[in-house]
Amino acid sequence: MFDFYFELPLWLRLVLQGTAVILVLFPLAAACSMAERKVSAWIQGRPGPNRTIAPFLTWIPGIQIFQKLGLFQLAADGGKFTFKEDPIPGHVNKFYFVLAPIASMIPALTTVAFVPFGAYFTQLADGTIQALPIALTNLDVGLLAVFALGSLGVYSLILAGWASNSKYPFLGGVRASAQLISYELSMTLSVLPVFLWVNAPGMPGTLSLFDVVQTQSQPGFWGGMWYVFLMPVSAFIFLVALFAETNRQPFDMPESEADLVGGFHTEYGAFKWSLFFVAEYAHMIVGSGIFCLLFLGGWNPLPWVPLQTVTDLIGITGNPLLSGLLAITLFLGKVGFFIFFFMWVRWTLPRFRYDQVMKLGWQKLLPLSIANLIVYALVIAWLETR
Amino acid sequence: MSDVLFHLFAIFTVACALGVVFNKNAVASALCLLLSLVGVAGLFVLLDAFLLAVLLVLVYAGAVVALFLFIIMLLDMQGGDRKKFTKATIFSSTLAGGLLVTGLVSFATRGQLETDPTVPVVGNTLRAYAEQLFTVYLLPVQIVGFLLLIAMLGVIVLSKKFEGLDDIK
Amino acid sequence: MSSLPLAALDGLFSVSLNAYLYLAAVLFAIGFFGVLLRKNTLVIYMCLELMLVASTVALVAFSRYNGVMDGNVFVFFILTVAAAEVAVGLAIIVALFRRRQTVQVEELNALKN
Amino acid sequence: MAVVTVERKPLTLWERTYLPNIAAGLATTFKRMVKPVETLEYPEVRPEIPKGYRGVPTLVYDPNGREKCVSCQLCEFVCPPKAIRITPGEIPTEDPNAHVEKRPQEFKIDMLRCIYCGMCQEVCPEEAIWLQQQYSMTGYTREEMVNDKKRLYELGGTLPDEHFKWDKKKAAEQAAAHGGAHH
Repeated sequence: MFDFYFELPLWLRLVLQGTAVILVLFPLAAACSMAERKVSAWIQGRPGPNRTIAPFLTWIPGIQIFQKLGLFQLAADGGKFTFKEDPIPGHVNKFYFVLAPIASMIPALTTVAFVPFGAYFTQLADGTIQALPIALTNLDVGLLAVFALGSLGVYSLILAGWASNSKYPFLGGVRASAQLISYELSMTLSVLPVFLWVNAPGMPGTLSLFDVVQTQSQPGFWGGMWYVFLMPVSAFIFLVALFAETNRQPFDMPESEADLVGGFHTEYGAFKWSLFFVAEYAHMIVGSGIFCLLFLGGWNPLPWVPLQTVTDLIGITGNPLLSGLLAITLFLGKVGFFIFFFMWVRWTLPRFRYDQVMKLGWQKLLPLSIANLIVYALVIAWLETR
Repeated sequence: MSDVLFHLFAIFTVACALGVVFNKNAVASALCLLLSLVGVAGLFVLLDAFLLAVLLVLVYAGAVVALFLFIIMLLDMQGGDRKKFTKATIFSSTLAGGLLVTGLVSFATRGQLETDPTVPVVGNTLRAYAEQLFTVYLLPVQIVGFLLLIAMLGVIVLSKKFEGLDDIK
Repeated sequence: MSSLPLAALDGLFSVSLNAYLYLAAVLFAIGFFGVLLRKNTLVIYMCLELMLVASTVALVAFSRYNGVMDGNVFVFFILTVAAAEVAVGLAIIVALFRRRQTVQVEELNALKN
Repeated sequence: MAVVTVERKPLTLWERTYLPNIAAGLATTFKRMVKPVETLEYPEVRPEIPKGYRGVPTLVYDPNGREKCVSCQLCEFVCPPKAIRITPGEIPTEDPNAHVEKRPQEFKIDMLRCIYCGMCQEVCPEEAIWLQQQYSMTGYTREEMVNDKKRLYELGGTLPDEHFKWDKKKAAEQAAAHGGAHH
């Protein structure tokens, strides 16, 4: 059915796949901004944006559902951001001022390349069923690549703060650089136990995110266990660090609407500002995706219930297309829940003060993650020698 | 195609490296360093050292350059060099740099180097690195770990405020 | 490990080792030139980093063309040492700035005469 | 006054992680989210105005259709922001309400100045000016925001009256005139 696709040259296929992922990610990030407004509204007992509708569409029956969900508001916002006047203040460093929002998109969109979205099953010649990843690249060092590229995201914030040539953005930029470096340490250390476990003798030696999911979809009690049950502390540290890395409340120090006006993007408006916004949501999506892959079994529907059990049950294991779609749906569902969780936490926890953020990062999370790593290293070593 | 990519990355890296040296603004220098490192990471990928490329970006581009930028902003320096370069400085440093290039290039060309492009790729897997690091290079690994610890202690001591010391000025 | 070897795109790994060595030499020389030329301590540090990176390029290239791992492993150590060096160096620069309010090497001449 | 020092119980280690409290907070916000919304869809759904609400000041008729205002100008006098302007007028003798003697020829309330204090209602001896339930006044020009007599009566309408003081006065006068003839 799709043979013609595999006959295309490799570079064209790569370009097409990349474009497809970006075309999915961009509206997804935009939809997150509307989800944010709706969830905020519901938590505060309001209906949220529910009025905007394109007048020439009102005749379609049932369109009111989309109106109530604010979908047209989203389109209107997008239109506004695109066509609104975009002034550049006179006191800024123009080149870097324009460069910063563009730079913010680069890590946001490239990290997606390393995230597998799902798996599909194909039957090999000898009759065995093999799972293959649905991803742009399945690098051996996938997770490290995501961390590496994700860590470049801080430059756009620093650059924006510095180029704005104004007090509050500058403070926001400085805070961003310090905060992101601090929490990157705990984040990286927190995933090490997972990879110690995955790379233990007898397991596939790899840093690939796909293989991490595969080790969570084995049969049996230990094989089907999600790592969130096996390593709750790791998952917790990763989650907290993820909040800090994506500048979400309660760690929104670089933005700090309360004390820094708008932090690094105070001087930005219109399209450039919306680029920062989309980049932040893209980071959230990718970060939640990584969390799901590492700790929540990726596209496996339930702990101890791998995807293949479900596909066997409804008889689509042999169908790459349907099994792949099911996997993607399950994965995106989990990611969607995490996006919701981000918003949920936003309206639950009060913001930290800046010194508290630093204290939490260096004096609490970092020792905790090191202790966690040592404990798991010892336990795994003990299990091996037993 | 890898030929073209090599030239692209090489030119990009060298141009950005020149940007580091010649930019008047320290922030612009740091950003050029960042781009230059990304170029080097691209070269590593061409050399099939994916792990090293990723580590270079993670450690250097992600942390070190961010630290540079943080310090530049913390010290809030206006511009880069306050004084103009003297002619003597420019002349002598160009001379020294030129001599170094000549020396290194002649050294690189004179040796009988194995440049067989059909050598199979070895050890771009994590496991290969790990085996090397924890068998042959175990002592260096421990020494480097110790060095990191000392560096951390040194930085903590350095960044403390010393009380009761008079300024040397 | 089946990650995309870029050389496979045209089935030929055609760049010679010397090309990488020239590049490393030029990068190293640029860093050296910068260290000599610039007056700002921070920029001098960046140029030092550039020299270290140039050496890693040479090491990785050697490693690749000789089919051994040692050069690649050395890059690990270089990266670690460079990170430690930057941390200590920047701490020194900050301490220096606190005391002297400048990072220009020409003004840091307390030991002169 | 005796000072009672309350011993604060030290937090346990589990409590000091703040995790139980964070979980409780998440539960609270989630409960809030599944509850129905508390806001009204304003232009379509109007809020229920409670009794005694002090909205826009209006003039009212009594149940017989008589303007209650006798243009005594007390409200104009008491109005703190001086929003009220009254032009008093005589009632011609052939009018059925001639016994009231006066009514306003023009009555203007500048809603750009009105502060909704309700003092006009408080001071009115005739209970003729009422702050009623109308709470949203809009207009495109300054002139539109000045309510004249016609508009004030439109807004006010008729309110029930228990006293009918002027009718009683008229009846008393008539009775007096009648009785005087008898005695």
